[in-house]
This record gives sequence, structure tokens and C-alpha cells, in this order.
Amino acid sequence: KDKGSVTTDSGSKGESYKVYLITMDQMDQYWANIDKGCKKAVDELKESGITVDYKWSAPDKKDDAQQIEKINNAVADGAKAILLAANGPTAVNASLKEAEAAGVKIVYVDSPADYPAVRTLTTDNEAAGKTAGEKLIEALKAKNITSGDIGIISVNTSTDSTMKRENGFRSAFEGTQFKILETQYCEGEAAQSQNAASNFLAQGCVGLYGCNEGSTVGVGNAIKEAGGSVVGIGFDTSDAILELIEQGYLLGAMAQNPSTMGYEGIKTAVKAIKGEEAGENLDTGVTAVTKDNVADFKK
Amino acid sequence: MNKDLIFTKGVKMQEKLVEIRNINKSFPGVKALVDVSLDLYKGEVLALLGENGAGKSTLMKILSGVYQKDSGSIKVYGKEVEEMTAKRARELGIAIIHQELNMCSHLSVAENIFLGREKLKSGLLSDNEMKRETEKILKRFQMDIDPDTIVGDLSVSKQQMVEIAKALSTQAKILIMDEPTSALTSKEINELFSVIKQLKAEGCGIVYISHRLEELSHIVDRVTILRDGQYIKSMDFASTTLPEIITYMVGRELKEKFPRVESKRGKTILEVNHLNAGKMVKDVSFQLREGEIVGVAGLMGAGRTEMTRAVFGVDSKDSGEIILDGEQVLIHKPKDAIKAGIVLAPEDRKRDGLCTKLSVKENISLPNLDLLCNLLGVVSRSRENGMVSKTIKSLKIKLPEDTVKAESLSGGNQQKVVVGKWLARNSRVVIFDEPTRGIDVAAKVEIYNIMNELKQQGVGVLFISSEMPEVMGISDRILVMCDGRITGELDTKDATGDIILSYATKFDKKLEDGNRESQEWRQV
Amino acid sequence: MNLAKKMKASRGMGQVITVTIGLIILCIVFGILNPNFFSGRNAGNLFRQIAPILLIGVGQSYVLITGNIDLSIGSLVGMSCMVSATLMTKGMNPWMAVLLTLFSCLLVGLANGLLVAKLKLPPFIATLGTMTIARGIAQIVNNNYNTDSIGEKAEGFRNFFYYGKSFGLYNTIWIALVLWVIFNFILSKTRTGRHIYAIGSNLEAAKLSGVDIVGTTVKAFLVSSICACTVGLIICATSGMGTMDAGNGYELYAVAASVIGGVSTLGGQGNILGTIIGAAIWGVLQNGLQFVGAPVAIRNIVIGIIVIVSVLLDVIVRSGKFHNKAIKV
Amino acid sequence: MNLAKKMKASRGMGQVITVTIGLIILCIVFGILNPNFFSGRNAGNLFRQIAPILLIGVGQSYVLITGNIDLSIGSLVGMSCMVSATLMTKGMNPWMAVLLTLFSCLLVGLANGLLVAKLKLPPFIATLGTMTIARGIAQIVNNNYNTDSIGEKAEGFRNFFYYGKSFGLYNTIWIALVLWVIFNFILSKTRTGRHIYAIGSNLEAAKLSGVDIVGTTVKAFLVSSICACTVGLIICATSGMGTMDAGNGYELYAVAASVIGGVSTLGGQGNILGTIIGAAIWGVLQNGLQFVGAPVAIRNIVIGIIVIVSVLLDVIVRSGKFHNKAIKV
Ligand SMILES: Nc1ncnc2c1ncn2[C@@H]1O[C@H](COP(=O)(O)OP(=O)(O)OP(=O)(O)O)[C@@H](O)[C@H]1O
Ligand SMILES: Nc1ncnc2c1ncn2[C@@H]1O[C@H](COP(=O)(O)OP(=O)(O)OP(=O)(O)O)[C@@H](O)[C@H]1O
Ligand SMILES: O[C@@H]1[C@H](O)[C@H](O)OC[C@H]1O
Ligand SMILES: [Mg+2]
Ligand SMILES: [Mg+2]
Repeated sequence: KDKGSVTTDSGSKGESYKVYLITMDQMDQYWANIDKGCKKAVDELKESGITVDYKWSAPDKKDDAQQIEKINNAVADGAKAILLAANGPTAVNASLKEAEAAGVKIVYVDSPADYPAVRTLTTDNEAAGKTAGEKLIEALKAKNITSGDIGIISVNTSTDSTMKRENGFRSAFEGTQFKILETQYCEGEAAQSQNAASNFLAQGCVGLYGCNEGSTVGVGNAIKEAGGSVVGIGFDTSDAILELIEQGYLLGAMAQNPSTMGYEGIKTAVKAIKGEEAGENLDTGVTAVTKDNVADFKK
Repeated sequence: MNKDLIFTKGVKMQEKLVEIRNINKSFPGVKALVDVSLDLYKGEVLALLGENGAGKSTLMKILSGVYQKDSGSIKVYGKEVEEMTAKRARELGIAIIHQELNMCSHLSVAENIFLGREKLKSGLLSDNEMKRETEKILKRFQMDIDPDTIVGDLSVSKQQMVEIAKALSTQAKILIMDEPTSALTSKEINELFSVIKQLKAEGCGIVYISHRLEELSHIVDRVTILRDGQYIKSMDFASTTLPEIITYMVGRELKEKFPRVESKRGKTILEVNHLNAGKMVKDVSFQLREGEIVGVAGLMGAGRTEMTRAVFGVDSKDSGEIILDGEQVLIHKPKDAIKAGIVLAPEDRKRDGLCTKLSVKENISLPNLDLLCNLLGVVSRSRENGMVSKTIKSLKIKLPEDTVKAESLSGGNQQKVVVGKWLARNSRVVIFDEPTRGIDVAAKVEIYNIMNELKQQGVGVLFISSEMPEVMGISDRILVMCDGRITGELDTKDATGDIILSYATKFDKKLEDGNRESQEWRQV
Repeated sequence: MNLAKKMKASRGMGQVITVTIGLIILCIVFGILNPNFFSGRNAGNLFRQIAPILLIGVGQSYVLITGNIDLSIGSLVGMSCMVSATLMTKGMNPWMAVLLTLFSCLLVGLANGLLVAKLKLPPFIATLGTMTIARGIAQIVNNNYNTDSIGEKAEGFRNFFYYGKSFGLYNTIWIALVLWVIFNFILSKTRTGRHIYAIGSNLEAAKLSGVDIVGTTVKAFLVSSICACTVGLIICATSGMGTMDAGNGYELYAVAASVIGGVSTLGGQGNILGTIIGAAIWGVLQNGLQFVGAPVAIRNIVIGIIVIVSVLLDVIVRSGKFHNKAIKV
Repeated sequence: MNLAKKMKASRGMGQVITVTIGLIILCIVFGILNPNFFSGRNAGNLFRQIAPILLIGVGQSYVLITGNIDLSIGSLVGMSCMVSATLMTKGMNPWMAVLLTLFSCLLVGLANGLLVAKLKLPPFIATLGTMTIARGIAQIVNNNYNTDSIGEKAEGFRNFFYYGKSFGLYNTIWIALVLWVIFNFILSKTRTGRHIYAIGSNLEAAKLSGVDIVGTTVKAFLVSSICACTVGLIICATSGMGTMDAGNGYELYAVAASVIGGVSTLGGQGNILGTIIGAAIWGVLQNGLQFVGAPVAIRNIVIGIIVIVSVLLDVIVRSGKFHNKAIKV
């Protein structure tokens, strides 16, 4: 009945697996793209006679306790495998242990936890953050700016992926004349992020950085309004971000490959359930989207 | 149909304003009204009388559309009204002054008086006009209240006056007054009476409910009596007597209105020395002895309530000492007073006396839980039930069962609960602040008997009342207060109404200068 | 003397004065710690950040004065943001979309009012329910995703609600001011306003005086939903897209702004002049603490203390502890 | 007949019955849509999810019955989680850490009670303030980061609060049950319980009856903070680390559980038997909707509707519309 789950028709080709995707929250287009990748894989598998009873389940906000509940419920519902984007490296470990004991296979997408899993499909967030920092410095230099304040908008300190992006970004600034101000954590909400970004601009910042989708939209819009020479860079490739890049208000954004994560995730899960070899961990890669290549990313 | 209804003599048989026939009304567990009928004529004052819980308020709430009748008929101006709602009643010119205060305490006097029928000028509130009108209405009543005053800042009696003024201002043809004088003192009562007479002359029909039977003779033309939700009788007031009325109300003869018992006055129990508290208690000193009832008389705003509150530890004291049985006691909160053996039954039952959402049982046991629970603080059901049923029985509180919420009792029975909850413990001093307010004659006697009993047990009783007859009838000694001070003390034997009044108005000279406001806040 | 009397008579003005003083002190402190705080640039920026809080505060004040509470405000902000953005991304004319959005928000406001006044649900529960439902609508309207960009066609809309200026002030500020003036007028000068105070002060008494309880309650909730809707549109204009999470937690900020400004959660008391100060305190704190580079961790503590102290001061002043002394001197 | 009478007399029992029926229907529907819902595995899982909601619901009920509200519950959960985890990661013995955490939570509860009863702050504001402060403490205690893992040494602690079982039931469930029994006993059988109802019903009258207002209010807030603290410890044990965000929004779930279970937000009414049902409804909805694969977006809508309907049914029943008919028949 429900769009996500295909009911098992036990009579026909036999094989059917229940697989859950559990993400950090449900807001960003980013997660939707993982979901799309998953569905693509599910459809392909169906053609080859394997029915995957696939469900996407997410807390309404980034919250460890809620994420644990989602995992427990998935196990109680008889999931054979879970694709998980863990909020952080430790919180979910014990519940993953319980899940494993119940025979559930774990595959990480986007963000792994410390608990060993079948396979991890993710990007190197720290490196990507550093790349973003370097690009920002480069662009400022091109404008003859070699010192000044830099503002960072991030989600919160509990989200591992964005913390790594922040740290990577900061590391690019070691040894420069720039000064990075106190990071503003705005829960990835676009309007709140924009308020903080505007405040940064009022303080005279020369560069801004957003650690995820909502943060980056806020940065871009604040710069768009202020006009002038401030350079902004961020993460993810939602429609609004691509537009801001195209119009020249954002220097660029770091694009991951969420749909690849979802697609490979489902395939891996099915393999693992069947007891087949899952394959090496996969870095799905990060591309810097700028004005030059933005067209490739538009739908 | 009942004969008395039709053949009433005396009053000119004028136009019938209201004709109520065979009204029935039940509440869960109670039949409040059974086949009750009532007539009201143009230009008359009809006293609706009956014991507490007889159904007077219920009947009047049905007439004014607050409650819906279960069955029966209501005719107004000769026309049957099928469904009486509050709105319909207003349109028909029916106004009611409820037994309980019903004001928006955050709004000003003028705002309250015109609530629901605000004066507008080009669609906007015309506050000035409403203020002017309010002033007019208040003046007609000799009330000196600033229309801008927030009602919550007024004393109970002034709020009651505002409530009356509000009903009068609607220019109703049918006016219901449910115990309008219970919170007033003689001065306002006289003013109210002259207004009533004026309204009567203008052809207004008035239903007047009161437990102060002495005041009936000033205004009343006819009486209708209810008992236990049933219609008993209607009579011309001129052709009957108070004892007869009381007999119909109570269903038996009432022997004595102010039963007096003698007991030996013993040693001093309570000594209050130079008590100062807030603006209304100034250098108050008095003594209370074993086995005596001391009445405290005074006009509205004399500070009697404030004085009791200070003694009981509700309001903080600025200076002064309280000595109980020869030893000074420190009272910072009511709990201290109760522990020491001083208790207070407050005057405003809705605000201070009852937890209306709780059951009668819980209300009665609330101040006595220390006596009802073990060391772990667990309340003993059986001891509680015992105490509660004893109290209910001895005060004859009328209720279906002790687990009903206090709010569902009739006003008078609520008052009995307020008094009753203090009788279950052995206290040294019991302060009654207007304990008979809103209580029927028979119940008043019961309360007097309770005071007498306490007195005979050697308890000191302090009895605040605004009704001169009962102060003189029950007390052994009388203190008079005016403007926060004790202005007189006399033995009941020597007391007359005139002497008391002269003490009670000792500082009232300024009144004549037409400067009442400054009198109230003069000490500032 | 006469002024003091007037102040006292006016509903809840005492608190407004105390809190205004607090606000001034706050600004001075921030200004000393970072002079940029007083820059012209930040002034506009700051006022524009205060405007949405003021609006939801006004809405909440209306409801609080009736003796109720509106927990659905935050979700309505989100719903308004998502509904308008979704309609625009689907190609609808922005102003048409604004109208439809307003209509949908009014429906929720109507539901709130009827649930509370007609069906006699406790306001906390009724609006907790609609809060959850409105958030659900915000999510479902674009199939559980934030929307795409509302695009070029919506530039006019975005300027009207956020980016444009008129007479030297941001439009957002004008919108808040105009709505404030209208709602202040209604509250203080019209019969509806009087009735709003009356039912909050004593519902029974108001009913017996012939006040239309249901109608008045519904009106208050409608005002609240208009305010929330406007804030949702502002947020949509700000980020140029629909965010399902927009307005999360705003219902409590709204209560804070109202109550700091002297509105009582028990009803019948307060006015929306104070709400300006309440909203300003909230906004100045958020903005100023970033300016002085306060670590995020201590911000909440500072905000919490200021909320408590601002109301506490008023309680102390009113309780007459100072009052008496003043007289004695 | 006699039973019905007893039920009626008992505070708010009517609602409990209506709502229990609703709960049963819900479970049946979920069970039909996905038989796994009734699996033994899910039973334990479900009860363990209900336990924390029950606990915060009990705390909130205590406070609501006194006529106040505790908005700090959610933040206290977070604070308890962070304080305990931080102490453990710094090497403290887990049980010692639990004690210190409890102590710190009790301090906040004490502050709540004193602010409300002694300093007469409106409870909404006082606890909105402490809510913000407690969240700030949760953040500052480990310098604005979630903690590292609390490590092997804390296995015992984690089993005690979450992973272990006794007599076939998860410990979490036992903890909630034991606390419920104790607090139910206090509320229904002791003097303190009576006083809690009395001050919620009429503060003045209670005071004049010798009830210690400050003491009683403080006790209610302490119960609330004990409950919140326990939930924080459970969450810490669950994830084996401290999460600053833990308990976000729980204050409202707590109100929902209480009010659905028949506690009035106006004070003086209700009991914590109903809170069990209120918490169960909340938990079953969260769990069941995931089981039937409802898309996230419609979950909120369903939950909102059920919250409203469950209380609405009771209001209708009580308003006597059914009652009268029953009598006439
Ligand atoms: N709202 C109510 N719910 C339940 N019972 C009620 C309610 N109102 C009145 N009653 C009951 O109806 C009966 C009549 O009450 P009513 O208030 O009319 O008496 P009354 O004659 O006005 O008494 P009093 O002189 O004490 O005011 C009483 O037994 C009372 O307990
Ligand atoms: N809440 C209040 N605010 C302002 N003034 C008040 C308030 N309550 C009482 N007063 C004033 O304090 C004075 C003393 O009132 P109090 O009630 O003690 O008088 P009383 O002698 O007991 O008379 P009453 O018969 O009216 O109870 C009065 O002048 C009254 O107007
Ligand atoms: O990669 C993710 C994405 O950027 C999302 O928007 O926020 C959380 C991140 O883990
Ligand atoms: Mg009566
Ligand atoms: Mg008095």
C-alpha cells in the first residue's frame, strides 16, 4: 500500500528482503537524493527477481535517542539490513550491537559510526572541508585580500560530518592572516543561518563558509543581499544553492554523491544478506561545484 | 395550580411580568427544583425565601437563561418563552445580580459596567462617554468610586456595589437580586433600598433573595417561599410575620434567633499588642479570654479583615506581638498560627475559603491532615471519613455525598464547609470573619450554637460581623474598629446600635467634606 | 503623579518600563564590547531580525490575553513558508500564492479558536494538536522535502517581504510596524479588543455580560495565525525556498516576548506595546552575543538568566517591596 | 453502577477510560496492518520506548496538578545526560556520577520551585528561563561538544538503565514502574499529595488552610526533576555518551502525555494513572506508524489528530451530551 515498501509476493520468485534506510533527519534534498538512489537500486533488483521491502525512516531532527529508537524499531520489524547515516560515531553503537545480534546487516551511508559494519559508503568530509577553505583563500587572494575575519555557519557540534568539514576548513587557514570567528551553529535551518551570516557581514567578515545545505543557502542569500566583495562557499547542491552559484553569489559548493551512496548501499545490503562479499569501503568522492561546472549539476 | 399564586391581596393586581409554572431541574445526584411556580408583578418587590440549597438561585438562573430548565414553562410579559438563554433574557429586559461576584477583575469599573454593550462612536470605543455614564450611575447610588479603578483593586463590598450598579445600568424591567446585601454594610444597604424604592416606583419588578430577614420590611411587598426545591407558599408581606415566614422556610418553628449561653470567663488566652500591618491595621491591641465571644463591629473597610489576616499570618506584620496563653508566639504564616492553636474561617469563601474543584471531604480534611496521617504522612481513610462525616452531620451540610466537588454546593452550604473545616481540631482561638454571610436563618442559629459550644469548651471566639443585631445578640464583649484602629470596646450589656455606630464612624468626619478617597488612603 | 497613575491604570505598563531599562543597559553593554554593534549597518540588520519575533509576539499576546495559549505558531510559520514556496515553485503567481497561504493559515487559526472556545478543549492540547498537524502539512505539501528555489519570478515577492527598503527602512520592518499599529488599535480602541481582555479576565462574567466567547476567541487566534503566516512568508522570501523546519520553537519565543513585555499567561493583562520591548530583548541578545563573540555554550545561560531577571524585577517592584520604601523616604 | 460512581468520583477517571479505549483501537489497527507490531520482540522494544515518556509525564503531571508548568523538563534530560556522561568520561565511578547528576538536577528543580512559589514568577517564564539555562549547562559542561564514549567501565551503568533485563523485562521499564508506584502512592495517599491538589485548586485557600505553599511547590518540581534526571540517565546509558541535544522538545511531550491522561493544565485535577495511557498513546503512535510504513510526513498529522480527538472525546462525554441520553433511555 505504502509507496516505500513493496509487499512480498511470496508465491513468485521467492527472494524478499526487508531493508531500512535510516538518516539523520528528513529535511535536506541531500537525503532525498540518497533515497532516490535506493529506490533506483530496488527497481533494478526487482527486475532481476529480487524483491526488496524498502523503507526510509528518519527522526524529525538530528537527535541520537530518536535515531536509536528508529534502529530498534527497524530490528523489531524484522529488517534484514539497515543503511545508516549515523549522527555521530558512538551514540548508536550499542543498539547496532543488538541489531547485529539479531542478524541485521549494517551498511553506512554518508556518515559512519565506530561500530564495524559490512561496508561504508561515504566521503572524506575533512578533506572536502579543507578543499573548501583553500578555494576560499584562493578567491580572496585573487581580490587582493589576505587578511580579515572569516565566519563559519554550521549545524551543531553533535553532527560528526559537519564537524569534520569545519575542522578541515579551519586547517586550511593555518598560517594565514585570516581570523576565524566563533562558529555559529544554526541547526541547518536556512533562515536562521542567514541571520547569523548577516550578522557576520555586519561585523565586516570577508569570507563565509556553510557546512551543509541549509547553512550554505543562508550564506549565499546573505551575500547576495549585501552585494560587494565577500566570498562564500559551502556544501551540497540543492536547487537553491546551484542558483546562487550560477548568479555568482556563492563561489562554490562541495558536492557529494548521495544517490550513489543510496544505490550502492542497497546493492551492498542485498549482497550481505545473501552472504556474498560486500566489497571495499567506498569514497563516493567530492566535486567542487563552481560557476564553471554548475550546469552539469542542474536537473 | 396553587391558590396563593392567584389570590394575593394587598398589591394592586397589576400587569404580570413573569409567570413561572411547574419548573423542574435536576443536577447529577440532586433534584434542585420540583414543580416550582412563581409570579412577579409590575412595580413590586418579591422576596424569594428559603433555606440554603432550597433552589432559589437555581430558579433565578433559569429565569435569566444561565441554566436551562428540564421542564415547565416561563412566560414573560404574558408571552411564553420556549428557550431562555442569557441573550434572550437580556433582550427581554431581565437583569440579574448573582450571588457570587462575577466581575472581570482586570478591567476598570466603567469597563465592567458596560461590558457586552459598549458605547461606540463611529465604530470605536467611546471610553469617555462610558466613564461619564458610569459616574452618573455611581452618583445615583452615592458611590464614590473612580470609574477608572481596576475592579480587582476594590474591596469585596465595593465590587458588590459595582455589580449592583451594572445591573441597574441596563434599565431592566425585571431585576433579580440574589443576596445583594450579603457583602454590604448598613450604609450601602440603605442606599440600595432607596434605589429599589425608586425602581419600584418606575414600574420595575424585583425578585429579592436574602437571608437577612430583618431587612425585608423596608422594601418587600410579597414573599414566595421554597423548601427543598419545592414551592411552599406565597404571601403578602404585610399579612404575615417573620416567625411565620421562618416556620414555612424551615418546616418547623425556630425558637430563638440569638441563642445565648452563659459560661464563666476564664483567664486571658489571646493578647494582641500594638499590632501594625500594612495600611489598614494600626496599633491594634485587644485581649480575648477563655470562654467568651468577642464581636468585632465596624463599617466597610474598617480593617477588620486585614486585622484577622495579620493575626493569622496571611499578611505580614510590621510590628506588634501576639501572646497566646501567656507566651509570645511568632506567626509568619497560617501554618504557624494553626500549630499554635489559632484558626481563621475567612470571609470570602470563593477566594480564600474553598478549593472549589476538590471534594467537600478533601476541603474539610485539608487543614487537619496533620491529625489524620501517620508519621510517614500517609492519610488514614477511616479517620478521615470519620472526621468528615461528623462535621457534615453536626453542621447539617446538605449534599448528596461527601465526594462531590465543593463548587456544586449551594452558597450557604459552601459557607458551612468553610466554617466546618476548622471545627475538627482543638484550637484555642477561633476567628470567624463574617461566618453567617449568605446563610439561612436556621443555619445561622447552628453557627451561633457552634460558637457557643466553643465558648463553653473554654475556647476564645473572635466574631467579625457587619450585622449589628447578631454582633449584639451573640457576643459577650464588642470591639469596634474604624480606619484600622480599635475605636471602642464595650460590654454587650452596655451596647446600643447608636454607641457602636458612633465608634465606628469616629474618624469619619472627613466624609462630610466629601473627601472619601483621601479617607481611605489618608495614612499615606 | 498623574502620569504614574495613568501608567498604573494602563494594563501592565509597570513591567514595560522596567524591561525597557533592561534593554537599554543590554545595548550599552554590547556597544561597549563591540562598537560595530552600534553601526548603521547593524541597526537595519538588527531591526529586521527583531521584526519576525515582534510579529509572532503580537499574535501570541492576543491569544494569551484571552487566557489561552497558541502553541501552533511555530508550525504555522513553517506551514506558511512551505505552502507559499511550493505553490511558487509549481509556477503560481507569487501574490496568488500569498493569498492562498494566508487562507490556509486562517483555516488553522479558525480551527484553533473553535476547538478551544466551541469544543472547550484545553488550549494547550488543542494547539499542541494543531501544532503537530500544521508541521505535518508543512512536510507533506512538498512530499517531505524542502522546496527548490522559488526562482526569478518571485524576486518582487522576496523584495516586498525581505530584501527591499521603503523610506530608508527594510520592508520587513515596515510590515511588522504596520501590522503592529493595526493590531494595537484593535486591541485598545475597539469592542473586539475590550472583549478579548474581558474573556481573559473572567470568562464566566464575560459570558453573562453577553460577550460572544466563541467569536472573540476565534478572532484572537486568527490574529495569531495572520502574524505567523506573515513570518512564514518573510522566511520564505529570506531564503528563497521553502524550509519544512522553519519556525521551529517560535511558539515559545513568542510567549517569551509577550511575557517579558508584561502580558500575563493567565489572561486579561498586558498590551502589545510591551511586546515590542520583549521582542527587542530577544533579538538584541541573539545579535549582540554573536557580536561580542560569546561562545555558543554560554549564550543560552545568559539568555535564560535575562529572561528570569527581567520578569523578576517587575515582580519585585510590583510586590511593593520597593514601593513601600519609596513612600517612606 | 457503584464502579461507575467510583470512577466518576476519582479525579479525571472519565478521560482515562475514553483514552484507554482509543489506545486499544490504535494497537489493533497497527497489529492488523503489520503483524510484526504484536511480536514479542516489539513488545519489549515498545514498552522500553514508552518508559521515558511515562517518566517525564509523571513529573509534568505533578507540576501541572499544582497549577504550574515545567518547561525545563526537556533541558534537564539533556543536562542529566551530559553531566553524567562528562563525569564518567573524566573517569568518575558511574554510580558516583549518577549521584552528582541527580544532585545537580535537584538544584534546578529547587530553583524552579523557589522562583515560582517564593519569588512568584509566572511558571511559564521561570521554567522557560531555567529551560534555557539547563540547556546551556548541558552545552557548557563538556565545552559545547557531545562527550566521547563513556567506556567499558560504565557497562554496569548502561545495563542497569537500559540494556539489562530483570524478571524478563527491560530494566528501563522496571525503573519507570517503580518510580510510578512511588509517586502514585505519594500523590494519592499522603499529605503532600493532598497539598499538591489543594494548591493547584486554590492557592489562597490552601495557604489559609495552613498548607506550606513554597514547600509543596518545591516538592512537585523536585519530583519533576527526578523524573527528568532519570530519563537523562537512561538516554546516556542508551547511547553510551552524552548528547547535548537530548530531551529536546520533551517538555511538550510530557504535557501531552499528562493531559491526554486527564490532567488539567489549570491545576487541581487528574492523576498519574492516566499518564500511563497518555505516554502509551504517544509511544505506540511513534512505533506503530513506523511499523506500518507511514511516510514521515503524515505521521505528524496523524499524531496531531489523535491528540485532539482523544481529549475531545472526553470533553464530549463529560459535557453530558451522551450522559443525558443515557439517562433518558
Ligand atoms: N451547578 C450545580 N451542580 C450541581 N448541583 C447544583 C449546582 N447548582 C446548584 N446545585 C444544587 O442545587 C440545589 C439548589 O441550589 P441553589 O444554589 O439554587 O440553592 P439556594 O436556594 O440558592 O441556596 P443558598 O441560599 O445557599 O444560596 C442544591 O442542592 C445545590 O447543591
Ligand atoms: N485588594 C485590595 N486592594 C486595595 N485596597 C483594598 C484591597 N482589599 C481591601 N482594600 C481596602 O482595605 C480596607 C480594609 O478592608 P477590609 O476588608 O479589611 O475591611 P473590613 O473591615 O473587613 O470590611 P469588610 O466588611 O468590607 O470586609 C478597605 O478600605 C478596602 O477598600
Ligand atoms: O552530508 C550531510 C549533508 O550535508 C546534510 O545536509 O547535512 C548532514 C551531512 O551529514
Ligand atoms: Mg443561592
Ligand atoms: Mg471584612
